[in-house]
Amino acid sequence: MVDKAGRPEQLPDSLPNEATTTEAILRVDHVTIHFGGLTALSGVDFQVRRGEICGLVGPNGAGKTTLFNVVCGVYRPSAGAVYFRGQAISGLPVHRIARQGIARTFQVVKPIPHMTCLENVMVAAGAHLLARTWTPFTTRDKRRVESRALEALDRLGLAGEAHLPAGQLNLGYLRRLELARAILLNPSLLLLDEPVAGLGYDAVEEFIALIRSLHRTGLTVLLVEHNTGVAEALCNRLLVLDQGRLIAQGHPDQVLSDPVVIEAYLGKDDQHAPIP
Amino acid sequence: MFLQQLVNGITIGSLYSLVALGLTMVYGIMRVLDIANAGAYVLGAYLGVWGYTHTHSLPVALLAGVIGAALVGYLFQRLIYTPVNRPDDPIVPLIASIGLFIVMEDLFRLIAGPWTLTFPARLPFQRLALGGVIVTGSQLTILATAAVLFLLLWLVLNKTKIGLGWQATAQDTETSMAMGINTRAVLAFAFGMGYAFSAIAGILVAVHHNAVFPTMGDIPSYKMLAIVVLGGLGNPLGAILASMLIGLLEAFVGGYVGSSIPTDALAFMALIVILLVRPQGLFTSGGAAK
Amino acid sequence: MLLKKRFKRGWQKVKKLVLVVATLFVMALLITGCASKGGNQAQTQAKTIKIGFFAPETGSEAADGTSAYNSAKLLIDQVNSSGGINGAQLELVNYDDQLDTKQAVSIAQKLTTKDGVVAVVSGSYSGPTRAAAPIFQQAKIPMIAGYAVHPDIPRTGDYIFQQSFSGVVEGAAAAQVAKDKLNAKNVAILAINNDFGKTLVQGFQQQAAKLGLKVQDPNWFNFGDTEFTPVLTKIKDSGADVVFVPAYAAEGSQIIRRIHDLGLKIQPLGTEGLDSTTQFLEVAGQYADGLVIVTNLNRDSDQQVVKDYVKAYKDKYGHDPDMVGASTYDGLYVVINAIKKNGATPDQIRNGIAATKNFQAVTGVIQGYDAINQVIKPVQVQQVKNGVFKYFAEITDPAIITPPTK
Amino acid sequence: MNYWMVLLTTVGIWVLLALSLNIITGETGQPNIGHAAFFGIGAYAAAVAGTRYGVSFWGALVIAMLASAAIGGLLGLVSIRLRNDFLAITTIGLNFVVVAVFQTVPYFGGAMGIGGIKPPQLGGLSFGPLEFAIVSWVLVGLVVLLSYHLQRAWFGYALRAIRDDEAAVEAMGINVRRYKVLAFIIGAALAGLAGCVYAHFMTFISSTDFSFNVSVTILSMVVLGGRGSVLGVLLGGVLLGIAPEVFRFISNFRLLVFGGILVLVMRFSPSGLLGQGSWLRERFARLRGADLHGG
Repeated sequence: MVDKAGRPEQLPDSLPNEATTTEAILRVDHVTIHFGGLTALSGVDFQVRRGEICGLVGPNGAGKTTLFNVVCGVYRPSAGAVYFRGQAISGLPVHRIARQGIARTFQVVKPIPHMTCLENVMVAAGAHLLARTWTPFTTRDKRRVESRALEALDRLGLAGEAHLPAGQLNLGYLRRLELARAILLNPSLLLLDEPVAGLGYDAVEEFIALIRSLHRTGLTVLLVEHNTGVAEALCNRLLVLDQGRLIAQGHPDQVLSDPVVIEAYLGKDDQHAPIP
Repeated sequence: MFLQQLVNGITIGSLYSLVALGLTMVYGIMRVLDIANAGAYVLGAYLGVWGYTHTHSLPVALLAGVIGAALVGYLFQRLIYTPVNRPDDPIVPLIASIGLFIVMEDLFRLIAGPWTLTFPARLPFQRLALGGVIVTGSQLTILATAAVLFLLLWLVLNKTKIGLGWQATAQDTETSMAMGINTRAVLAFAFGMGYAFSAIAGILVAVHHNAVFPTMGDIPSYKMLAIVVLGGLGNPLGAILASMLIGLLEAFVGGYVGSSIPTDALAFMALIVILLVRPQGLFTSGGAAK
Repeated sequence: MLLKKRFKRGWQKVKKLVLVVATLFVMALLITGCASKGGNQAQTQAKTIKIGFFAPETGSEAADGTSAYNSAKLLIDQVNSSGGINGAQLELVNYDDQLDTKQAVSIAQKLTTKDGVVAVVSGSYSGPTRAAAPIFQQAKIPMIAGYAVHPDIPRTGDYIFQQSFSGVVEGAAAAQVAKDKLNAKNVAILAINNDFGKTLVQGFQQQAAKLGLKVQDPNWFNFGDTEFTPVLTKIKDSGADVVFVPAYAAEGSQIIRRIHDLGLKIQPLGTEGLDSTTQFLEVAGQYADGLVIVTNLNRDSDQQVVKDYVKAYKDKYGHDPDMVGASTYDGLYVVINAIKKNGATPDQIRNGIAATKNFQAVTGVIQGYDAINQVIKPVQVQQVKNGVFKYFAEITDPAIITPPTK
Repeated sequence: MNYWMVLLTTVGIWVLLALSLNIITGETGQPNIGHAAFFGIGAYAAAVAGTRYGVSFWGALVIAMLASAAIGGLLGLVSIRLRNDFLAITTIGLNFVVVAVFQTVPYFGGAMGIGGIKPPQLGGLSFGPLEFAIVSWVLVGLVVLLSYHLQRAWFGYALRAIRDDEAAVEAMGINVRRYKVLAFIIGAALAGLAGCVYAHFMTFISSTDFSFNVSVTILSMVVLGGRGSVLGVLLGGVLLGIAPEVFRFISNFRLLVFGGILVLVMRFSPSGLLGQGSWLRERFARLRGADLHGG
């Protein structure tokens, strides 16, 4: 498929033209969330710079997924705001945030089971290309959408499964399908919610390699992971959350040896035990 | 006049609440809007009339209605609703319940004939006239029975094992199963009790109107849906309060405005207005809305 | 575990089997359905006169539909057992319209094109009757409406007759009764909000205006309503001495019971809608005593035809007939009389019915039919005395019983 | 001859209604058990336009579609705020309210209904049963083509995805609300079309023609035929459309059989005759070798 200027139209291989400045692509500013009496997040403050792979870690129930959902727009913060490329997005509906270039995957995989992998991805491809109301009615643009979708599947090594109903894929493939759907939004920020949960050892390795290859194309990644080992292997910066508060952030080695973090993970009176 | 309408409203509300509770018992457990529950309302009336003609005693008639309806409720649950129930596809059980309701109604016509049967039961209470306000024998019976049944339901739900099992399963089916609650027994209890409540309401209405006919369940079957949703699906207290609200609304609109708006349209108008303001119904019962 | 699995697989097979059987069953129905329709075409038509009939025999108004069908069947059997009409047996081609206008249209088409009937009697409500009438008019086959009162029915055309008087006539008669017989001073109205109720109230208001009778604004209720304490409490405070209640038996019986419950000292005045022993009198019970209704069936009549009908119906069906049955019976009775006098072709029957003069039927003496085929007959007035309808009066004043023809 | 034409027209109108509901409930999965309200709005809009303002059948077609599309859009907006059960009841509520409005408001003829609707004219030829049968089945053909086109277009994929998992679709950057409202508008407009044809075919309408059990019949056609499958819904419409005629010879048990079929189909094959994953559909798929998605 050739776009108007004659260049083959495909996914952005080169880094986006703005220089990799230290300018924050995502800023979470004093976000607080109450569910009835429970304070899930209180005054969380952090930034994610362009080109980083940032890991959001913490014991179960620390509020990682809640924070993740605030960024995606599923929850509106009770106080504070979320800025993406300098604009406040915390009030926007989910699809507007996605359209701005924030793509997400789900902790519990959400394929469209009876549709084939190609169709699953086509739905995402169409959303981006056919934003205007009337074009979705025509079948004329469908070929363009189909080719973009095939590209994405191929990119994630799912070309072979294109015509299989998504319901028949195993977890590893399904996670990749979600990644394929995500990259079709031409995102500049990729949010991954426990992407390797439930995967076998080699599948985890494969997945980490995939994330790295996507990162090389200039994607900034924010990763939620309670398994600190994976986070350490993948991320160049970690944010540690405990009981809704950000208790530490920085380079993985420095953060994971910080006594406050260990205490959060293992509880009070234990002596220094290496974190699994 | 105001007091008289108040009494009228509460009586109407009490009748509605019995059927609404029947629906809530079923919905609370299975998230199924059981239109066939109104079939139990008519079944109760027919069994009641049958029981009464043979024994001339209202308690026996009530018993016949309750046992018969509870049994039918259990059978429906085992044979139709459990296998058909798909949480992700709520239309399937709904259509099944509509089909069941049509079948029941036509069976009553075929068995008992299309004509109206009379239910000339003598009522325990006689007419009361307190200062211009008249409370008829049947109104008193309805109010008394409703009060007793509310108490009974409260006791069962809060004080018995199966009642607590119902409440737990209503909140979260998987967790209650995990904690060893025998959900099959709770399901049977919910349907049995639900259908029995509707049967009692059916008998009370049959006595109040001295009439039992195959299509007497038409209006209640859909009006109750509005009431149950208004009260917050699956919430017994909500169902009672919503029933009273609609009963009073009908009494005062009927009494003062003399409107010709059909009462079930009235109930639905109230529902739509409230749902737009509070999508989860008046008395919330958890995240039913987005 | 193995057993369960085999059972599971077995169950899958059973499921498939049931579905296949269900689909084939439906297909089979389709074929037999068509065949059976074609089948009755082949019967020899030499000796039978076919009369079409439709009524709501299932669905919400099954009671009235069955009552209408029972009366029609009763008359057909009576005529056939006494040798038919100069040798020709009668056949009642009956259809159930489930009170659905869409089905009434296809029934009318079938009666006119496939079944070859010479006349049709409608035992249904105004809705289906109005939908079917134009088709019979176009096919030039006379249709007589048993008890439907909508004024548009006779106005469809000259082949369409109305056997029970129009709502306007009945309403006017009721106003006359209220003024003369009940010397009402302040009349409240509690009427059903459909074509039946609207036409009756219209007639009542027009006549009351002529008589200078004070009538309050009407209170409307709806089909299927059962709670009347609110509106009756309002009427109680309005100081009305008579309440005009155009309603059907189901709602009417509840109104009468609540009037008693609320201790409302008021004279209820009903219409033909309440003229049914099983559906109204038994349900209303002793509360109905004193109720006066305008109707077209005089159960006290000393006329032999009325006595025979009531006795024959009770013997055959075990309960008393009601006004719906009597009116439908008369509709057929007029058609049969027209066939006897005038012959069995549609046109002969149409002219025969139109020419009917002073014909003693179950619902009184049919004086004749006006320019647009509306029946002209006196309005009977009955009163309930200890659980039975008794003769109360008869309105024969032409000014009232001649229906408007605008 | 006329009898078959009348039957064809009636079944045609039922199929139009089933196909229109399929877009709302079959494709997008939004439960709508009050579809007769749009059928009624279309019929009354056409009747009022015809009798009061002398609008021809062809003009009334457009008016009917616009009127029911507008209310459809409103209900679509409401559907965004409500989940399954609440939405199902609200659609039932809409049906009762619309019927009550037609029955009480004098402008709509109140309880007497609206009579005297002139049959359509086309070049001096006044429509009879034959012309109505042709018009209704031409419309059915058009709607079938439209449905297939929508299914093939990207719009169809989006709707089917929304039916299965709104959260996933929203995360892909699709404005789920807009597509739900669009589905309601299209479905309602087509039902209004059927309403206009019905009003002119019957020449008189009353509020009871659009009562709740009409909605139940339409929904049963869609569910029996197979939600989301155009061919299945068409088949469901035809089967249940002619059922009253076919089952006439067991007239006393018709309702029993109708209710029984609903229960049996829901019990043994909830995806209907040709719906997603139904037994018959897999046979077809295996026979034709191609995977029958969408169609």
